[in-house]
Amino acid sequence: MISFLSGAAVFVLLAIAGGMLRVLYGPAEVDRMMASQLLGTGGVALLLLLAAVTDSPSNVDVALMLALFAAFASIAFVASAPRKENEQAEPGGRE
Amino acid sequence: MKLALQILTVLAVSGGCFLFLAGTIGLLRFPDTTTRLHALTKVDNLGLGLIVLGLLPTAGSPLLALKMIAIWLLVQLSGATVSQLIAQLVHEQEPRA
Amino acid sequence: MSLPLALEISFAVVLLANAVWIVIAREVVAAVIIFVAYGLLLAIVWVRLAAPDVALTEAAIGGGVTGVLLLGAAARLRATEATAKPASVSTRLVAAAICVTTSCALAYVVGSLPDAAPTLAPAAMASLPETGLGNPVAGVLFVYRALDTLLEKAVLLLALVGVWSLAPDRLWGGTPELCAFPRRSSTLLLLAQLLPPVGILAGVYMFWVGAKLPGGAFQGGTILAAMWLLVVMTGLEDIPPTSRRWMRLLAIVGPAIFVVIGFAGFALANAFLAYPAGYAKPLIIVIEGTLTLSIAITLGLLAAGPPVRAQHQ
Amino acid sequence: MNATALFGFCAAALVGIGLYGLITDPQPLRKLLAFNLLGSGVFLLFGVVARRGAAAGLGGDPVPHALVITGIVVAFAATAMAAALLVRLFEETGHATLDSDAAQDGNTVTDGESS
Repeated sequence: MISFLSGAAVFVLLAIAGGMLRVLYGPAEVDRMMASQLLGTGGVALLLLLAAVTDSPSNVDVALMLALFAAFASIAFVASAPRKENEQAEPGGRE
Repeated sequence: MKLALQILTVLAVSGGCFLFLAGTIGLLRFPDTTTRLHALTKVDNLGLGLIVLGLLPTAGSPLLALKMIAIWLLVQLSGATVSQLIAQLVHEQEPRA
Repeated sequence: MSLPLALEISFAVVLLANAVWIVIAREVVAAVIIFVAYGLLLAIVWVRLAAPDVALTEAAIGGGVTGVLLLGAAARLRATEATAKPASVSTRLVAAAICVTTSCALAYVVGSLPDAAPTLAPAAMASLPETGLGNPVAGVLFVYRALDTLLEKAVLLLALVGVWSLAPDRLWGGTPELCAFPRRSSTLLLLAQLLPPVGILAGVYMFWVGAKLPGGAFQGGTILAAMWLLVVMTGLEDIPPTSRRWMRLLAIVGPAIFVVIGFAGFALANAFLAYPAGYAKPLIIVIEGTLTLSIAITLGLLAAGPPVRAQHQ
Repeated sequence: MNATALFGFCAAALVGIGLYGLITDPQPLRKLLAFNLLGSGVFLLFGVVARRGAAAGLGGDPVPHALVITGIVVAFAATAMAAALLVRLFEETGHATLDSDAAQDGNTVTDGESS
């Protein structure tokens, strides 16, 4: 069972590495951010698998952290993305 | 009983891995952003869900199992909404819109 | 080749590819996004190095809050991207030579580390039982090297004062602004209402579990800061003006209590930052609890930057 | 070669890559990113030393771990400070560059467009 799970971990890591190519090549910023969202999910899966393989429950906490902050970074990206001119109804108030 | 659980683990984790592979291939091979997003959401929901399901029998304590389910629910929630947001952003940035 | 080693090698390759791309990516925003992915990946590497405490911190700060900070800065500086002149070929060559030399020297040092590795682990563990803590890293942070932790808090506060001082005089005490144009959408709003309760629970859990297992004030505080920033980013709530007294008090309450308990150590245990026997754990929990709040507010304000709007009366 | 040594070499390479970016990238924000990269390489070196010093039933030496946690937080504070400085420079001069020619222009021509 341990070797099966560590095989699965390597597999998920390779999937992450593949998704990483999308982060690196883009082309659009949205594509990169999306792929790093996948990286977050893959990282969570990988950490859960590793937690089972190495029997270290604290990995599950790291997975929780990763899930929380991968989402947080994506939200920050969407929130700070530039908008179309006509939608900038509210100026930032910078005198 | 133990064997059944082990079979469940193997099947579910394999299924999850397959979805991760499918998601990655989709992310790499699909032609535009929204279809790639489509590939991604499958991984978020089902891929991680299956892996969590498969790992539940290996969790030592019920508390740990609950925590893993909570993480999956968290990823569900954030993944679904973030995909929605990204789709909105793509829609907005399209030249014709 | 064993499976775990294949795992480590793939990690190293992906990590290095990411680092190279951060340096060569054409646009700044792209580089920042890759940096976020790099931070998440680095957290997993820390797990592989058996340092879950560091992994938690790296995921929270490297993957999360630094990303928000730099994305905000990149959005503001977008206009200047084209004006920068790339370095000349000769500069690049010299730089490459310097960097290769540095890397090789470091690699040589890594390769020739002594076999009986020096370690302070037994010394750190020796003082652990009498404090009642179960997490050795928390033991180091709050007992063995408590002074470092205290000084680091001072650095955080100084950095906050420094960031605030960068505002023009008339804006002192005004309101910082995280995003130039906050996006109002119902989905974002839903997330901003659903995620913070979960996050706050996770933050409190991280602080509470830190005495026994990996976690602690830094990690918990960073989650709380992130949840606050999330609410601000979605326009649900504004950052209060930096002149608000409660906010400034909250930022200094943790370090202040740390200092007070430190000085009390002179009277009760004959040394600065020494805890009287039997009271170590409760005192450390008081320090960590208040520090969590102070760290949360300080990190949030650091990410928000200097005030950009004058204070409304 | 074991995994710890592998990450050690990885850390050495990260320091080199970060240093290269810090020297050659023309945009200050990119320099900041490269600086963070360099820092993470140094932290990783600490992690390798800590892992080698595994003793007393722990997976690694907790003292370098605590130092790295402190370091990550301080690096964040420094990054925040630098980013705020850059944004302010941009607001004052209209360009954010450390190029000495452009900087001189910025001193003499206040609303200046650099050459």
